[in-house]
Amino acid sequence: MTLFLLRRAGWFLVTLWLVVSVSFVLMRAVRGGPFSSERALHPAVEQSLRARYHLDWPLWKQYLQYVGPLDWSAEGHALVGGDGTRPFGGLLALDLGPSFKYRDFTVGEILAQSLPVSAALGALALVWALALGLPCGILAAVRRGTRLDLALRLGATLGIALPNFVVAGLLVLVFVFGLGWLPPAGWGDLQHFLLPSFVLGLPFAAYVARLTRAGLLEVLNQDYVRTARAKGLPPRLVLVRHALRAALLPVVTYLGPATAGILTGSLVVEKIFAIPGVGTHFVNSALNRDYPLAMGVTLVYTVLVYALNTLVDAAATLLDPRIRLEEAG
Amino acid sequence: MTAAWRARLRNVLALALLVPLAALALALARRARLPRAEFVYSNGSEVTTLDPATVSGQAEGRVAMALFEGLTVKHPQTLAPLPGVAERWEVAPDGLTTTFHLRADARWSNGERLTAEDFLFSWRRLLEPETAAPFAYQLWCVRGAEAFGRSTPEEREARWRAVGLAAPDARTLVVELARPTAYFLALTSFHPLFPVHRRSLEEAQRRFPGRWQSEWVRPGHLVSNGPFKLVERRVNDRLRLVRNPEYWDVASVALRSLDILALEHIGTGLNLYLAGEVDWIDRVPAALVPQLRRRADFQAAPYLASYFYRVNVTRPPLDDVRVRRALALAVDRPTLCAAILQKGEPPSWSLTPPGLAGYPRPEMRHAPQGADEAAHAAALAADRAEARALLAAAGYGPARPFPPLEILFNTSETHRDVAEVLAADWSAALGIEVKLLNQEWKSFLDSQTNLRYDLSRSSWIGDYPDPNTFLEAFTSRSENNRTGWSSTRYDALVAAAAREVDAERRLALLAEAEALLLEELPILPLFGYVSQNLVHPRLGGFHPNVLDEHPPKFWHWQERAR
Amino acid sequence: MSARGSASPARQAWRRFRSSRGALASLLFLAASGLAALLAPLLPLASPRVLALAGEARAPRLELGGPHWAHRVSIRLRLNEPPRSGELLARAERALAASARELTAATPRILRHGPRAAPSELELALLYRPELDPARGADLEARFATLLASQSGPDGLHVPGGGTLALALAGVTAQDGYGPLGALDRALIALRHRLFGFFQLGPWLGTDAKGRDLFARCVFGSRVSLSVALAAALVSVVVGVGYGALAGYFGGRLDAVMMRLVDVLYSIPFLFVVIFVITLLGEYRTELARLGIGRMTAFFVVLGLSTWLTMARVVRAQVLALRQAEFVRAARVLGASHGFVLRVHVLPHLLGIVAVYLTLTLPAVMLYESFLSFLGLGVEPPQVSWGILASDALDALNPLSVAWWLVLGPALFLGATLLALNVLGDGLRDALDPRLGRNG
Amino acid sequence: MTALLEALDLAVELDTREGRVPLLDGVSFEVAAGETLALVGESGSGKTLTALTVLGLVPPPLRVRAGRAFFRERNLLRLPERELRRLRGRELAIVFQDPLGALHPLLTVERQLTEVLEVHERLTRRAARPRAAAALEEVGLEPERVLAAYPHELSGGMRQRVAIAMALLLRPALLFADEPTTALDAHLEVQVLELLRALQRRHGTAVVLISHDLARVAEFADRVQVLYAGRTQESAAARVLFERPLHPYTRGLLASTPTLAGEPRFPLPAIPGQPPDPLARPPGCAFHPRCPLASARCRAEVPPLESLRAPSDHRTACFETPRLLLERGA
Repeated sequence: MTLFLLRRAGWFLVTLWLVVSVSFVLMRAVRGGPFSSERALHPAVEQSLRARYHLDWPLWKQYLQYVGPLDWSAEGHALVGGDGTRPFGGLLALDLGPSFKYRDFTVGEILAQSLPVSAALGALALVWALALGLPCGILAAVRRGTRLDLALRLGATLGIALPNFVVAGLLVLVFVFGLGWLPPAGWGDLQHFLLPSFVLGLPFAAYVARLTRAGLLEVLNQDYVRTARAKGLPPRLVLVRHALRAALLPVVTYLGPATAGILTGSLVVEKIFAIPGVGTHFVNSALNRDYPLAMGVTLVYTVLVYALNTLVDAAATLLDPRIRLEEAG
Repeated sequence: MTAAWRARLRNVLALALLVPLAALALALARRARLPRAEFVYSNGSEVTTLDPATVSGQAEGRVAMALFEGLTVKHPQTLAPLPGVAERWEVAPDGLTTTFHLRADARWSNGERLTAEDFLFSWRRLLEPETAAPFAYQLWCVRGAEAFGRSTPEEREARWRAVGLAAPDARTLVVELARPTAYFLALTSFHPLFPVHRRSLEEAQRRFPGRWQSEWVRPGHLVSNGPFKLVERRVNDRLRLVRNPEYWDVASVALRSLDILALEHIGTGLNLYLAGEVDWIDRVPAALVPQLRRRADFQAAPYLASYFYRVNVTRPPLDDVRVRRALALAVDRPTLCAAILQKGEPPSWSLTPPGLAGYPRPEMRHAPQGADEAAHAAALAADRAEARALLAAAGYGPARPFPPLEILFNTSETHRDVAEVLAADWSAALGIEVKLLNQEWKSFLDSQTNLRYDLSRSSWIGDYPDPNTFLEAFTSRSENNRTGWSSTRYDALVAAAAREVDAERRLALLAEAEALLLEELPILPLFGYVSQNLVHPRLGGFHPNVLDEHPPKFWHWQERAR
Repeated sequence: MSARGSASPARQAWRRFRSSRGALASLLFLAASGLAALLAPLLPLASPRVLALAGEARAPRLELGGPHWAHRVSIRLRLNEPPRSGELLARAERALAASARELTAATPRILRHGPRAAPSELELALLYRPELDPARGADLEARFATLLASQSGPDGLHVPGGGTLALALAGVTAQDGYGPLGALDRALIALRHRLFGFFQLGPWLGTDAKGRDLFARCVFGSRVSLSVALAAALVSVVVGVGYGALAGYFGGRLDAVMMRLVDVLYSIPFLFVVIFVITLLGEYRTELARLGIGRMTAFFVVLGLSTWLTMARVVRAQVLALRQAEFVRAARVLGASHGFVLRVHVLPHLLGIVAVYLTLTLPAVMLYESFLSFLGLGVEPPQVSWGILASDALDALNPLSVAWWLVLGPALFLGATLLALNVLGDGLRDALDPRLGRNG
Repeated sequence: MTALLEALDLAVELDTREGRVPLLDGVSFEVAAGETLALVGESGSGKTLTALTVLGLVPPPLRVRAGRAFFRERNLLRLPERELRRLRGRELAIVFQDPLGALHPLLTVERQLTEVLEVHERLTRRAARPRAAAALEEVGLEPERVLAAYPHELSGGMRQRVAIAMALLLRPALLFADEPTTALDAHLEVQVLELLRALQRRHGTAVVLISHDLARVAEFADRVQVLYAGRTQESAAARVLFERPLHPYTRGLLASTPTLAGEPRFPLPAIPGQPPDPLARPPGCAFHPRCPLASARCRAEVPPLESLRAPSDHRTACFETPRLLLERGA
């Protein structure tokens, strides 16, 4: 197991470096700068703003400044002509830099505040996805071919088909203004999270249902399930311990990368329910050309996707001993 | 790995993933629960910064008005200057020197006294290039200020001594203007001229050289002098303010606590308002205006801003003034305002909005509108006939069809609606094929600034109720021109007005400049903005006004609705 | 085991596919909606673009419809007094039609406006043609007026066959319902005119706040949404399968590097790529237009680029498994080249997986397009897509005035298409991948 | 010796769009305690299905149309599922053909063994472990190594031994062995069959040995019953069947099996043609298209299964049997 983790860590660093470099160049290649606004800044003002964030430096120097560990500015490391008051900085010194748009916050602070909210929303969405997806998938498989199976599959498809902002709109109408049970937006306690986490989790629930049904159908036809029944085991035990365990492998492999998506929230749900999650920053940092924040959220996403994929591969070997770690790499 | 251990690990893994995250959610949710503030309003998207000197948006301005207070405060209804930090002030007969007398009990939120020295420091900081304040040019009316604003660090001190600002003693501030500026007094209640607390700023710069901007405005560090002070802040969520006990006029501040929400989605803002969770929203979904207009709590008032299309005069066929005039005439403004905008926006044939005191507002030459429906239709038909004639005169017709045009606009429902209506107007009236190009905000600004467009949606909000704030934007050297149009005569007229002492002569000069602009038409005027506030009926001290500025100091709950 | 002669795998797959009614029905539905999208101008729908600024969105009404098709040039004649007899009116109409044909070389359709018995106005309606459009400088009104004057006396038009009709020219107006069109669409509109004249279906799905018919916008929207899906699917199959097969087949170091590249691409902030490509294309739209690459096609490619990653990863896993299969090793032993083995042995096996994942990526692409439209980065007005319709509908869902029908259209079309895709996917998987369905 | 299990006229069919397809058409058999009955037939003859029908494990879309199966005077086919389930594993057991497929790939051998004890005898896992170890030793496996292993970590032979241990764990009265050695190499095959016989002798278990290899079965079975296209063609004591096969199909099978005894026959005679497709089963005696003695009657009527006068337990379903007996001068 340790060799597997070491190798994955090695590849992870390479991937991270590639992501940072490609994103860094890509962001600056896009038209429009971080400080343009409807009321255009006086050229001198814009110049001093760009100087403050070193945007007037050559690209390579900006890149080295961002990645670190040496700080290339006037107060930077003596090695590179700074006065040494602040020798180190950048990614390698765990300094994600200031946000250009929200100047009162550093990227670190923004992430520290918004990630837990998105994670919380994502966790509840995941709970919805499993609580809704698994039973529907199992029921549809066990009752294969009946009207219930068709209804569940129809529901699963609609769950995937409708854009989440349409679903959000409808649910707000029903539960907020119709029944008045839930608040329309904002966040503070559980009842604020119920609707948004459901809307966020719905498409994932639909996918889980579809994968569970397909997986279960295939497993129920296997010989070892027939052996289990031949051993006189009660049907519930046959379903849970024998059938489900084998059927859940594809679901776990799907949930790995999907969880990264859920945890980083979705812009739409956070925008409609006014939840200060990190999803909003994924899009707005791009639209605002807020390079450090955009890099910050991208790194978070990369780390999350990689960690979860590794977790899923490890889980796969736990779930299915036949899969050896090397092959799963 | 023995099987038993593997099984235990598996269960731990499953729990490891879900349960702590769900627990985190609940813990976070409970910790974040703040008791509802006495007054909650939506301020649109998150503010760029709380530093009053370096911001430019309306949302940022509103936050600054709650946290800081300038020498004067605007009257909530008439916008006339009321005493703020300054108890009283005198303007010398030559109109160049103004002396402000600060009140004795003017204090910072940490109890320290507020002195004239604070204003000198703050205004100097505003002018210094390193601060990169977008509104620094507002103070260039002070003697020597512009030269100081362009000084290199070496010339800094020498140039500062030449600036017409002085603090003879702790409670007196003397301002000498380079030229008489009628609107200077109004500027003193505008957020770039608010004082900032020197010691906490410099301490932050010393302790956190890298990120002092974020440290000194942090809740707990920020020292302010306005009716409210900052208690809690969460990015993209809310600013929690409470009444500032050290404020000199704290007695007349009715609200104990104030929540300013960062709500990006207009629909969500409306939902929260209708559910009673938010007491004021300043934007409503365009499609719902017909229903909202009938409500008592909906206030639509003329706003010091106008909506127009910029024309790229460097690109044929738009370099021909006849073509520009034809395009301007062919638009059915009354229907646009009535059917699409529906908030009572006044159709407009000029750059400056109506209602500027003493200003003979010129209009673009067009058929008189008349009162009723039929008169409108007749005037429109006449304008369109003239427009078709102009195009013919410019050489376009069946033999030489008019080339397709493109309207550039940034992502918003209203801009798209207006663009679609205009495209339909020009196609129906002049047979011009019009394509629409929607770009997201930054690309839109970049295309506009670099003249990569035919026609571009645009608008201009006045900083103070005076035509100059609109007209100076279209002088040749202004970076806000962005049409490629320049006219020496226009520049001369605007410069002359700036120098003119007599108020009436000054406004006449500005009117002549605007008339010239409306003859050359580098912009196609469309309609005047209307502020659209949905405010809780029982809120007092909140009045519609042309600047849509509502100093929070005067807000209070009344028993019965307004 | 069965003795009825073994059918080729393809025919067996088709027989299995045909046997599942759901899959067959969805295939037919998708083919039909594809055809409807292609032939949209032929259907008697309203114009998706023409604005009728009523300021209020109107609910659906299941009326059959009427001669309201806006895409026409109309010569309007006001009747100063009711015609003495129906027969006289008919003869007058024939005469007017003849003179209109003389001027425009097209036979107008005659529409009566006002009460049945005594119409107050006659309209000679012609299919819209730019050269007849007064706004583009056409002088049809003047020429018709002179011709009319030559056939009229003081008390009105001298109707051939006796009698006079007091009428006056009320003007010529033109309405272009579709904007610039390709040759195919123009031909379709001409055919529609011959088939249905100016008939147009009623507002079955209601209208939006700008008076545009939602049923028409949904059908025309399907052009964009379906082509977005197809283009993206094409890209994700060609690039994804190729890339995945290569990585899986050769394995080892090459596979590791290729898969790491996929990991990197997974994490690149894709929105920057979208903005970058869209603004880049905005830059060179004139040059691109000359090459026929409209902004839309490039938009398709961008969306396609967003989907091939998953496809590559899935295909790689499948090929990795197949590589160990005996028949592949046997083929290699018999001296088959890599290309041959890939093409003959490996790729056919991928059909099942590719089909399933296609039916998963297509909905994802359509939803991504609606997400981009929600952000305003999507389709360019006056083009329309289901995504734009859905995001417009969002503001209609509020407590004040629930214009629920704005949601109905996109939800119906999007839902039905995605449902069909999913059912088709299941059917394809069972048919193409018998191993899965062996003892279903 | 009263029969432990007496199955009468078992009939199973498959509903397809083309109509009902009989896969098992009235098969009867009986087996006494401690006795080994061999059910022999080519694939598709319905031999596995017979076992599954008795155990109530017939998978949809197959459907049990008729028949009775008395086990200790109780008709298993009428028994409610809950009670039938209590018998499975405790009184009735089965070992399948493909050892890898039959064992759960994700559960350890210990888990798959102990769960039988947990369910049927309410034992905790720790209490059941020694019994499981003993069962493995009984089939010649070392418990320490095998208990913690996963099926894919064992060889084919070992896996089948685990399956047998699992089946016999609760000392069932009757064991169905569905082609237990087909997937194994020849030498392993003999070992497993001998293991089965030894266990049978030690515990007096009745065994129904299902196989397609008549010769292989001969040594291990007390009585043999030959199935073809879902019907019994011939059944008799093993010795009798091999010495005096009467039904042409049985004789064909025996002739086509290489034996060490007697001179080698080249080429080995094979029964012409293919076993019938259940969807298109020939009328009358299903074997008639491949039967050298087929007469018009064989083609029309289904020959009933009739006992000979002596020995009375020798039955054949063939119109030509009397003529054959005459020739032999019985």
